[in-house]
Amino acid sequence: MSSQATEIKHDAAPLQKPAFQQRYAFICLAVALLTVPVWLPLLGGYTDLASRVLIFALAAMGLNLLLGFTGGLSFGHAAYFGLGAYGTGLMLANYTHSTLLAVAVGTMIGGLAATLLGPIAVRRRGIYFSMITIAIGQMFYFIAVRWNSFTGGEDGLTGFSRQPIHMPGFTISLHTTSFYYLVLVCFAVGSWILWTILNSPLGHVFVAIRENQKRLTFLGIRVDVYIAVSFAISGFVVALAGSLDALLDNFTSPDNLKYTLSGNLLIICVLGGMRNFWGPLVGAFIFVLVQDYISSITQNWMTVIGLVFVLSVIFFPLGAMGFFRRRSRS
Amino acid sequence: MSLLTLQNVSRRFGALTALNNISLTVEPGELRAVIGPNGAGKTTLFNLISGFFPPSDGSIMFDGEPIMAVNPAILVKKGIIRTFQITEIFLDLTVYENIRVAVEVAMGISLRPWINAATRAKVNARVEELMEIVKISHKADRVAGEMSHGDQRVVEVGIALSRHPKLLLLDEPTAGMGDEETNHMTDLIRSLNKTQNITILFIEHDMNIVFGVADRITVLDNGTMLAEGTAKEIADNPRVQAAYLGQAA
Amino acid sequence: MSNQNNFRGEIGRRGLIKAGAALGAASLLYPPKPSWGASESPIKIGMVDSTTGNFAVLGQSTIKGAQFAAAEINKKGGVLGRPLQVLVEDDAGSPGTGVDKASRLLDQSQVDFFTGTTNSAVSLSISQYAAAHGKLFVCSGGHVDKLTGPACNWATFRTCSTTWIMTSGNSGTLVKEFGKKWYFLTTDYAFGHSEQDDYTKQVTALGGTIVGGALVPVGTPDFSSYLIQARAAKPDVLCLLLAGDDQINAMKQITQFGINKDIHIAGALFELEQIAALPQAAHYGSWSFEWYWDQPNVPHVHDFAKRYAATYGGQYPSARSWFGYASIHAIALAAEAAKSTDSVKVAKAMEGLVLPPEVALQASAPVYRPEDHQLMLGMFPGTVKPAGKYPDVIKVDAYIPGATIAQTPEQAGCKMVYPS
Amino acid sequence: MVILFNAFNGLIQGAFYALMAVGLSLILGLNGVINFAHGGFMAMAAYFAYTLIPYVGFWGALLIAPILAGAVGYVVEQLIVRRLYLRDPLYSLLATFGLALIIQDLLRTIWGAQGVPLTIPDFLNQPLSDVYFFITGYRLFVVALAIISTIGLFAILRFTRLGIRIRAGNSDLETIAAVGVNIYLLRSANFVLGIMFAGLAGILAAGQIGLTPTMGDELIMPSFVAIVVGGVGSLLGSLVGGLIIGVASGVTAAVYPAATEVIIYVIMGIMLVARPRGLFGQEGLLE
Repeated sequence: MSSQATEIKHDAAPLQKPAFQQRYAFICLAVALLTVPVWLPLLGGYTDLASRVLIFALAAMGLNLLLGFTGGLSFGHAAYFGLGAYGTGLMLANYTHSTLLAVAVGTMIGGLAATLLGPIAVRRRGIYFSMITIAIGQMFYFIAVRWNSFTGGEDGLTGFSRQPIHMPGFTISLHTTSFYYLVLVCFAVGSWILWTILNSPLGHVFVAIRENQKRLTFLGIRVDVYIAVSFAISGFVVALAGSLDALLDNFTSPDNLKYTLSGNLLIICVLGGMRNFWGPLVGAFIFVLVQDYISSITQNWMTVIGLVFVLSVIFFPLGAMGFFRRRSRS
Repeated sequence: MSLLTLQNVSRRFGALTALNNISLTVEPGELRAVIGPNGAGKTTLFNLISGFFPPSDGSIMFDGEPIMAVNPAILVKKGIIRTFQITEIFLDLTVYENIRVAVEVAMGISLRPWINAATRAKVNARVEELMEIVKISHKADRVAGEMSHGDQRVVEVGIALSRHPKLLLLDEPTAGMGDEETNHMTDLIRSLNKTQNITILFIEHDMNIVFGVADRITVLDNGTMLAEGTAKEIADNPRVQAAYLGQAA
Repeated sequence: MSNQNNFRGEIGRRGLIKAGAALGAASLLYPPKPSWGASESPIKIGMVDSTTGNFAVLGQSTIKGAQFAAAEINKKGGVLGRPLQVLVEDDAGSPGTGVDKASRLLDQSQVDFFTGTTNSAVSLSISQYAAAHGKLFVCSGGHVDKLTGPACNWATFRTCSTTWIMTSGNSGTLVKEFGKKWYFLTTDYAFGHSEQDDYTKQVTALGGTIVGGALVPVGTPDFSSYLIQARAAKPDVLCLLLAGDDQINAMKQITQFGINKDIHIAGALFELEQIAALPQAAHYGSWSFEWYWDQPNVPHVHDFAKRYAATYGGQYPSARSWFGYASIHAIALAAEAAKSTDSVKVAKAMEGLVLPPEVALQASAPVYRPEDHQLMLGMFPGTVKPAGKYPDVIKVDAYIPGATIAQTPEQAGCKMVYPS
Repeated sequence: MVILFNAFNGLIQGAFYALMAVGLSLILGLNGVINFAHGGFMAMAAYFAYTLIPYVGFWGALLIAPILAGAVGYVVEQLIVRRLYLRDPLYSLLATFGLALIIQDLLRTIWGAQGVPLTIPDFLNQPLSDVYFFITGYRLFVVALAIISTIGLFAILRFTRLGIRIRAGNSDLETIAAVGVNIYLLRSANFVLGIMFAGLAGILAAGQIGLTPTMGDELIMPSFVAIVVGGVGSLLGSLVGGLIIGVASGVTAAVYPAATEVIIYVIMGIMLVARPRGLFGQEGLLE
């Protein structure tokens, strides 16, 4: 450990690895993601699945800013995912043909909701914080279920589809492959923003909040303001993911607001490793693939997913990335 | 003008009186020890001064202003910084990161979601400076939670210094340390007081340190003030000897 | 039946109580076996239906019916000389999951056609997906009117009835025999809304009035507050338009409150599966059944029921089983007729397709109407036998051929457009 | 009239939530676990009862099935939950979340997705009067049982050694560990007790609604809300909280049906902001 540690650059907080190794891994990741439509079908996968992995990874990375880096256990982030999805869907169904505008509006709606509601939740800590976030999430769920005329109720929201993006000089069709690249761009932008924040003074405070709120209070900081900021940022990122999810299926439903989705996002973070910047990407990769594969080969897919929850929580609390990191250290 | 003045301060918890009618003053530049047996009210005194909770009676003045109902965050900005009996640092972060976040908070840039090269350089310089002052630079990249108790204490002092304290409250800075660590901490306390010119109020059980370092000593017993004076005065005080030193010996 | 397709949906209750103890990891990871010989690539039908969630029982019956049909077809040499393979995916009763699974079936397994769906909302979303991706979709079990009405498309056919056909199967009788004041308890999604609209139109046309109603969210466990309001409205007919487990919960509570003693309980859809889950005291009410295994004078029906029960451990075919069964046969017949697996060609061949008696299994010969792709299946209005024991629980009063009660395609509001 | 009926009906319903909440509350209080699998255990006990009734009758099953569920609960606690006490609540939350999926799936695999009828004694299954038709003997029985178990449990907590320890553990686990109480044993016992209450509630629920593997899903959230409104760690709180949300959703169902479900979360949200410890809870617990 020590030989490695001496090489650590001070400004590379979230990933405690030598910079050259980091860069190498990052380039590999980028190349792998860029070439998905080429190699994925060869392995029996399909492009929409890759889009889904990235969407859930983005959502989980957004949530992980709050969960893994600020230490706030929100069990209600499905609300912002769903609001992003509904915002985008409703825009495309009723008001605009611009996919990008719809995504922007969806992201704003979800993000602003998190910005407004975060301050309520951050008044409490611990399990109470989780409970308030669940309550808020369930409120949106039941509003979506009951407000039939606007949201489509239990049936979900249909009647919209992603529209080609017209740029001066060219048009992006947003069929399966080009949509994947749209998702990839959003994912890249989202993770770049998160990375920048985590390496900024603000991000340093987030991590410090996770570690010791009392210390920060006695450094003269109002901790709840910072948690609310983390909550809001995380809400925007999750809403962006939700917005893309609506476009992926050209559909959204109250399921996207339900606490079960919040649970799935949390387990994605835990699976991949909450303390690691790329952990949620790994977690989403594992979770989405397992869910996709298992539910097709056995009727008892719920047991398998349930076991994934239980076993990973008991045996791999640090997640896949945490596991590898620990091993490489020892 | 005195830096800190307590007048007739009491603090009660329900039926229990933790502090009763305490008056004391601390002059700028002073290095003051607070001693007393367990349950004497030392930590309660620190909690009152640092704004953890308000006094039940009496007044507390800092720098000429009353600070009885002021919350800790504001007091920190006024220059009252404390450490805790149980070390309060960021265990999963490196020493460097521990102090960096404190520096960024102190510089008032902690709400910035990005940082430019110039600011980063300024932050770095200040962190390096603080690590030099507390003599922990050689362990900058160690994860705090994996270090010895003494080193963690030192980190905590480094964090506290980031805010340019006028009054530094140290709650049992050497508790649980070995000899070498204790010496290091003692030297640090002395040098902070003498070279950095920081007024220090510290709670301590180790009489060698108390008598070797402190300019003046305040003795608490059972919530009341038993005595106050220089090391020699306290050592010679028969009431202190009876109530406290006698016991200890 | 050949066993290659029965790896899913085979949950016979009795069988599994026995098998319960032996259930280990093996059953969790039962891999799909390759079907047929290696020489011919199979024609793949992607089936999206519920094996978990609120509609699991109905979905499983549909899947069994479909797999039963596939086995029959394969035994006789398949379709176009190729084996037929039914690939099942669980939609868990959720439209979002349904679309996910449809895209999985298409992208990964390259299915040729789609079938399935029990929840109307899933039907609508799969229909939209199938049309967008140029694949035929034979909806087996989602009843919502607009699927073959305003939301119809060239790719979508439907085997089960529309809510209009179902409701008009018994609305006249109900108004005549039990009264003109109606109260609805309606499940709050596409299917329920559609049923309620249809009944409202029909009952009002017959001079009845709607004295009230409540929309009930899916998954409501407790109906007491709804029942208090229903009874306060003093209707002649309390019309239950619920689905899945909700219907069972409501009927149990209606029995406990004794409401069925002074108000007549009726509704359109009531399933064999639901009756089996109800205690004897809750065996009541008038309903519009869509198919029944006991049709004494109709050829092939008893034979089918017997073979089915033998295959599935004594479980009798329900209307849902028949939906799955007929849907697969219809696809096979249309593909044979079209001599192709191209969805557009098969869809053309399916327009006007008449189900032969051994598939129709009812007294008339239902046809997939070309104008809106709706199968003109008949209705079996009847009542639940108060003392009936499974599977003999329904008293069928009449058989009404679908063509006589269905809305005209113009009324249904479908404008069929094929891709150019 | 309808509103009055609904309010009254809400009280009955609320007592039912309270009965479910009791077990949930015990586990939340001492084990510090938000037990998402509670609904699963409810359904599990109800299936046990369904299987047992032909042999031991309704009353026998009402007694035995919760004990069997408790036994399963013990195994679960030993294998899974106890490993997580020292960790962040996130982990026990996710573990029970996964457990809920597993239980539901196993129930469906063993007993089938198709609902089964759980028969209750005929004499209970009657309305007491024609006007107040919604008050059946069975529902009164449930209300009575909710009150008796709340009081009974209250008595256990107040007067027995186990109870006193559980209460002490609720307020300060470290202290009672320091005086030599085996807190692991205590927590196991408490968890099993909580699951047994879940079982009892599950059987009673199945007498009234259909018994399906997903039965507990929709029931669990309201009782969860009841606990928060009433105050974590307070049995009286759970009872009152149950009654409040029961009446609130009952009255809302009559006045503005679309908000029937939302209302309880609104109440919970307001309560958490205005008075986070709930009506009868202790300040700062679990925070």
